[in-house]
Amino acid sequence: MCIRQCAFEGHSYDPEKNEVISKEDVCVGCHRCVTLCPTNALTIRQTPLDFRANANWTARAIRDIIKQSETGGVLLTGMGNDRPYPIYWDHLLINASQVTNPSIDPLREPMELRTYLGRKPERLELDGNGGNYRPKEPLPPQLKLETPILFSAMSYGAISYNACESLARSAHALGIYYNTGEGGLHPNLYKYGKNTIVQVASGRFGVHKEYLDAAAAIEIKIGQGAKPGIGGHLPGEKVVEDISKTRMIPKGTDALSPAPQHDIYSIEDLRMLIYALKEATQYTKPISVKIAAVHNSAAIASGMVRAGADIIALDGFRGGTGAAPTVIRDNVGIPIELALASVDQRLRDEGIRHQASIVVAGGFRNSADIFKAIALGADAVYIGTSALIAMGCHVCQKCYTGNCNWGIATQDPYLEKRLNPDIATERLINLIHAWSHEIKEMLGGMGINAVESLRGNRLALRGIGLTDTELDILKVLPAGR
Amino acid sequence: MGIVIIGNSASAVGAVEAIRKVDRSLSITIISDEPHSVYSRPLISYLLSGELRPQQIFYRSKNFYEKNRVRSLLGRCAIHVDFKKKAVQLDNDERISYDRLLIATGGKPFLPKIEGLHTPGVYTFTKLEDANRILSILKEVQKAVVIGGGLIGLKAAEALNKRKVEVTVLELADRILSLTMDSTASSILEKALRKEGVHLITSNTVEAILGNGRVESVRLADGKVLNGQLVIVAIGVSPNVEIFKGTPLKVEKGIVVNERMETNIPDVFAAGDVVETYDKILKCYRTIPIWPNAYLQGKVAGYQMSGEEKYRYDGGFMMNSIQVAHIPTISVGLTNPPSEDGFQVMKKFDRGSGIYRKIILKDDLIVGAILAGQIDRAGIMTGLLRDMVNVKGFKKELLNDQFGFVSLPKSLRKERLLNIK
Amino acid sequence: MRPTKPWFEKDISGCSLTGFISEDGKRVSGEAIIQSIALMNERSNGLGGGFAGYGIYPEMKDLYAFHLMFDNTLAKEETERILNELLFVELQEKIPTRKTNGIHHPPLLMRYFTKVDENKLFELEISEEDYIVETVMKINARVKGAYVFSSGKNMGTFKAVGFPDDVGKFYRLEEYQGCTWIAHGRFPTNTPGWWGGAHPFTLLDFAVVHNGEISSYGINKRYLEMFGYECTLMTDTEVMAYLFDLLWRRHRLPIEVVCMALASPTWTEIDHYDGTMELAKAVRTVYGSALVNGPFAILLGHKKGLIGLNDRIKLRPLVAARKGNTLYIASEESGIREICPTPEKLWAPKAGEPIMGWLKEEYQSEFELPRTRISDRERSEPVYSVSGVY
Amino acid sequence: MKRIFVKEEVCIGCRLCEIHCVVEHSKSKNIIKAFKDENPRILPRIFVEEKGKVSFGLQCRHCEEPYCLEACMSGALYKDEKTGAVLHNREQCVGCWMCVMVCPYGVIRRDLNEKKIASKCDLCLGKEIPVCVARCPNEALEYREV
Repeated sequence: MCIRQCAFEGHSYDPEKNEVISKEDVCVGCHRCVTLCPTNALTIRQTPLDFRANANWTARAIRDIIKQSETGGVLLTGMGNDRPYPIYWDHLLINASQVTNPSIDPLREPMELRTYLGRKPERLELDGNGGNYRPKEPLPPQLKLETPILFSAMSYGAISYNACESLARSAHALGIYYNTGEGGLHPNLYKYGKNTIVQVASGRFGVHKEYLDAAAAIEIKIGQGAKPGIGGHLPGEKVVEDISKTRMIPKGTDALSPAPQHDIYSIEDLRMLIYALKEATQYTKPISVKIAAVHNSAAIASGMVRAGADIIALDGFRGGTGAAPTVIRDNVGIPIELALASVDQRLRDEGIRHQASIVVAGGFRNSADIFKAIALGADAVYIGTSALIAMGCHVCQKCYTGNCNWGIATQDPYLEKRLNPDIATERLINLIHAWSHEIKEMLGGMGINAVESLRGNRLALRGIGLTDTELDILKVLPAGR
Repeated sequence: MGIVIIGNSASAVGAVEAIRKVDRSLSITIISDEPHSVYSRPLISYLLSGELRPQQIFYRSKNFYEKNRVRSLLGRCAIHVDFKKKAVQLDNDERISYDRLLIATGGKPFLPKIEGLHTPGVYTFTKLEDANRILSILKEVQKAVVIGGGLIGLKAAEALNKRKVEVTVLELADRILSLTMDSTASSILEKALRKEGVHLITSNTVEAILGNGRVESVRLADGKVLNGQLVIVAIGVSPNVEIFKGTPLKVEKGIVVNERMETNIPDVFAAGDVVETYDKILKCYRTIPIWPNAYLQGKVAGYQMSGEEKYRYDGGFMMNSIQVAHIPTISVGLTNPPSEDGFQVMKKFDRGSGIYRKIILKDDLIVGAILAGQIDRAGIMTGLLRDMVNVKGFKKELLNDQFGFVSLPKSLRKERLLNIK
Repeated sequence: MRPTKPWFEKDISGCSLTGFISEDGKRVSGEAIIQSIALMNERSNGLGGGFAGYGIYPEMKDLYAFHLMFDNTLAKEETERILNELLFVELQEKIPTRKTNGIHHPPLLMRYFTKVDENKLFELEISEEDYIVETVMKINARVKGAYVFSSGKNMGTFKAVGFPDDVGKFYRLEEYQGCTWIAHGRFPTNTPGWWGGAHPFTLLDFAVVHNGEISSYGINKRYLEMFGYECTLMTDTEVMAYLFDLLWRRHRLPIEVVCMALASPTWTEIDHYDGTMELAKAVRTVYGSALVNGPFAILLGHKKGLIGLNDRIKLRPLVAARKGNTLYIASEESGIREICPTPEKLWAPKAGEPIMGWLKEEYQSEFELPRTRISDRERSEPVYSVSGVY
Repeated sequence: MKRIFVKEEVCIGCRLCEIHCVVEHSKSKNIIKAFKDENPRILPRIFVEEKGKVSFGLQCRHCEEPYCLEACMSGALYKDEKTGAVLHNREQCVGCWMCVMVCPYGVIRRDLNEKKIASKCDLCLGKEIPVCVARCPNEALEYREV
């Protein structure tokens, strides 16, 4: 059992001794064998063997050097930044009403999470009079979300077809959206177009008219939180028949996404691409622009809005990836909490906050994180890693090997089968239902019955264990005040 | 409305069970010259060997007749059928009239012209009595001779061997099971049987049975003499159609029936070893005296007689499963194709394990197969043959020991697995 | 006098409100409103009371009447410098008051009747109202110890720390004649009452009295700040006044559309009536940040009339009544019956459904305004009808 | 009646169905004992066919008109009136392998440990859901009406 299940060949049978032996050095700790062992005979522990304690020369630092001195190569990794940087969500506390303002029971009273993403006019102009007013002109295209959560960009190629199908089906069932990433859109998934955000990235894989038309919205990918300023690289062995078709590249060739979009070297260029895409789709779809959260995100965001972006997607440095150089993932970019706070404030200072919705991404772990993000000013939240975990991922961070034992980050037909789309879809739906319900409970607790009254309502938050500077950036009061 | 069945074995049972699926009220009468309620003839060899307790012979529930509301006339022999008056004449002058009649009289052992054939101690081996009689004298038997190296002969021989009787099997042909097996398979079994202590003599036969008042020995064609206190004659069976000689009932080698199992006479049906039917593989009409066909034909006749017309019998083919000397062998369809073109034969024989696979193809259809030693999943082969499935795509897989549905193309696999028979 | 707190603290209040309007424009003295609010003293705790009257300065009706309170003469001088610099001050005087038990250490209370210099507007290319708003914001935000608590034409706000009836006495309201009156008795629980903290809150001719708590204050405030409003008064109620000013005056939305934005119908309702609710959908989509969430009942006085509004699920009391040309709205039926014992019609408005009274001639001259809300909310039925016929 | 169907697209070839089948039909019904102590170890009545990436579990289809039942000359095979399941009486079986010869699915097998007794799926007699279906980690087996 364990032997067949481990794609890293961590277990093997020794006929002489007639027993199964395990190799700890190749074990990635994905728990596949543990979960499937019918006798619960397996457990996985950190190997006690370690280097002499040294605060500076940690085991990780030493091992990395050894590995690189052997290979001379860049260290690769998967998933999001795993270093112990401060997680600001854990330093923000949520308010609740007592006595003077009745809290609301979401099971009894209306409790509204519906959210519309897209550019909104500063003011509504009306026609008509007495009893039947109607908007002078229709609103710009909006994305309707039944709950302010979306599935982040994960490309077909980085993840398996079954994983893509599961995301699409659950987004469809939930009335939310999933994002194709830059891997193109598999023909079978066109039928979920109404719940699909298609990405146009530097590699331009699988981008064509039908692709754009099929989608509910288009996202221009400038950067990714896990690897700001770095392109993508899908190794040739992952480019199997279907993927080569979908991405429109020869089978078996590496799929390389350049670091920059070579037709975007400046904000004017971005504007041109945005309007090119709007033209191509007759202004029927909102255009999103995704950037990694970096030091001057606020200024960039303001520029993006003025360049015509209807949705700003901000990806924090804890955002996941199928493969990225470890050094980049762990050291480049800033936390989404701070980026969000400054971007939202900047757009308000400039009086253009209504011109674009803000969607944030990057390591959202639970409904509270999402709730706090909305209170800081986000319109909605992209979840990637937590969606993968719902599908079965155990965050072993070996996505880049293509040997995902859970059938998610792999194209190996043998492994891919391990992800049953029926099960994964159901689990994703469960997760979003659960989180939505928790968000409703928290809203109700604050005596609020519509999410728009939480959006940007930073009085709903109090900081704990934060410096005055951090409080000032987040524009929240310290707990107790 | 009354149905009368002459015969009490596979076909009869198949018919009764089919009729009762359709109709509880129809009256059914079974006439059998044997005094026993429903039992399974093939089991007598296991009775002889002692592997089965006597009552286990009765392979349907004790109350088979009551349960199926059947009137049984056991130990009664039908001596004549008056097709005009629609009545069966019994040996005790009783006349049983019928609305519909099923003739399932089966086969009777074929008896060669051998002098002394009627000496006490010579038996055939098809009925329960045969087994019982042999058992009754078994203690005086040290040596026995079995005439006929076919299925029945070998099972009998093996049974006796199990009873510590020294057995010699005589086969006219140059090898045993010459009808169902090919030379390779035969030699595998011969080797095994000899190892078990069974003597085999081929290309030879009995000329005379000697002994006064009692079998003492047999003289062979080549003059050799074998001692023995028991002789079993098992050189095959022929349709049991005596009583229909000189009647309007159309009989060739066996009774002629159509695919509704109707004879040439209205309301008269026939099934089992007594009929000749279409052989799907040899593409001719012949008797195929094997159990599954007998039951199936009986079932079809039963449905037809009770007005359930959709069931037909579109023909069958020879197939046999026999395990002697612990070696299971299965042979299906045409196992010794005529040498002329059009047939493709694929073989695989592993002397070490004694595992033998042989597949005979014609126009990419399986027409025959022999499996020895390793027979698991042979049924898949039979199924492909039965349904005439084109195997062009996966021919070479057929010889693979691991052959299974996984070897089939996905579409075919799904079709065969998801549509349950 | 004004607590100098660095941070906003919610004005968590029980509070009583009452108000009435004579739609025929008939002006009545302030006694009635005092009588009505006094009856509901139970709902307040003596930490604040206030009134607003409309049509009380007929002879000055074209001038903006600034009511100000000063901590000290320094603030007064500084403010007057600004006023004189930005506006023509036609008349300035102390607001007449009388010594009253229960009203302690009043600040300097002044009123200035002013008008705007067209040339300035021409230079700045902004409307007269916006200019006034900027002036008010400037004084409130910049001048320490000065606070403009009334800035409309032909109307005035009077408020203080104390029980409402004392406040009324203190300001000698019986001497004023108004066609529309609103009043408020305050019950702050965790802010020391200060004079400015009392209701009504005003901007131009908008005066709001409010019972409840605005849980969405955080976002309403940030939304308003995008349009240059500065929320300096340390209480959630002021956003109400500003939201009305922004949506009604500046965005020119019909008043019931404004109310729809502040207390929107639920998505379920909107979906259910989709098509007919296109407007509601657009309003929610565009004005989500103006949705006032949490429990509230408010009265809004304005130059054209009187509006009462409840939050979208009615978590605070509000009762309305009619007799002849007069519309009464109050926290409690008793408050109405105190001054109108036998109303022709008395009802409890539905959640989010505005009750509106209009001064006839204004009403005619202004854009067509139906009495019915565009929303699908079922019309409210009289819960009680004296004499059964009307 | 309800039957077991396989979705080969999501069968991961882990063979847990076989393991749990053995346990269910073992004397102890305890996985450790069933595999370590109980000798001879019984055969699973479901078995996973596998070739390259394709794999799927297969067991008796419980036909409406079962060939095996027609061919059985020992009366060991019978159809349960209520469930319609094709069941097998070990006592009566003599191991003539007629069933093996005719079963088009090849799902009746000789159980060499228990000499001659053919082994086949019994839908886990009376169980709400057969163990192979219940224990399949990827829901590759479903138990549903035909």
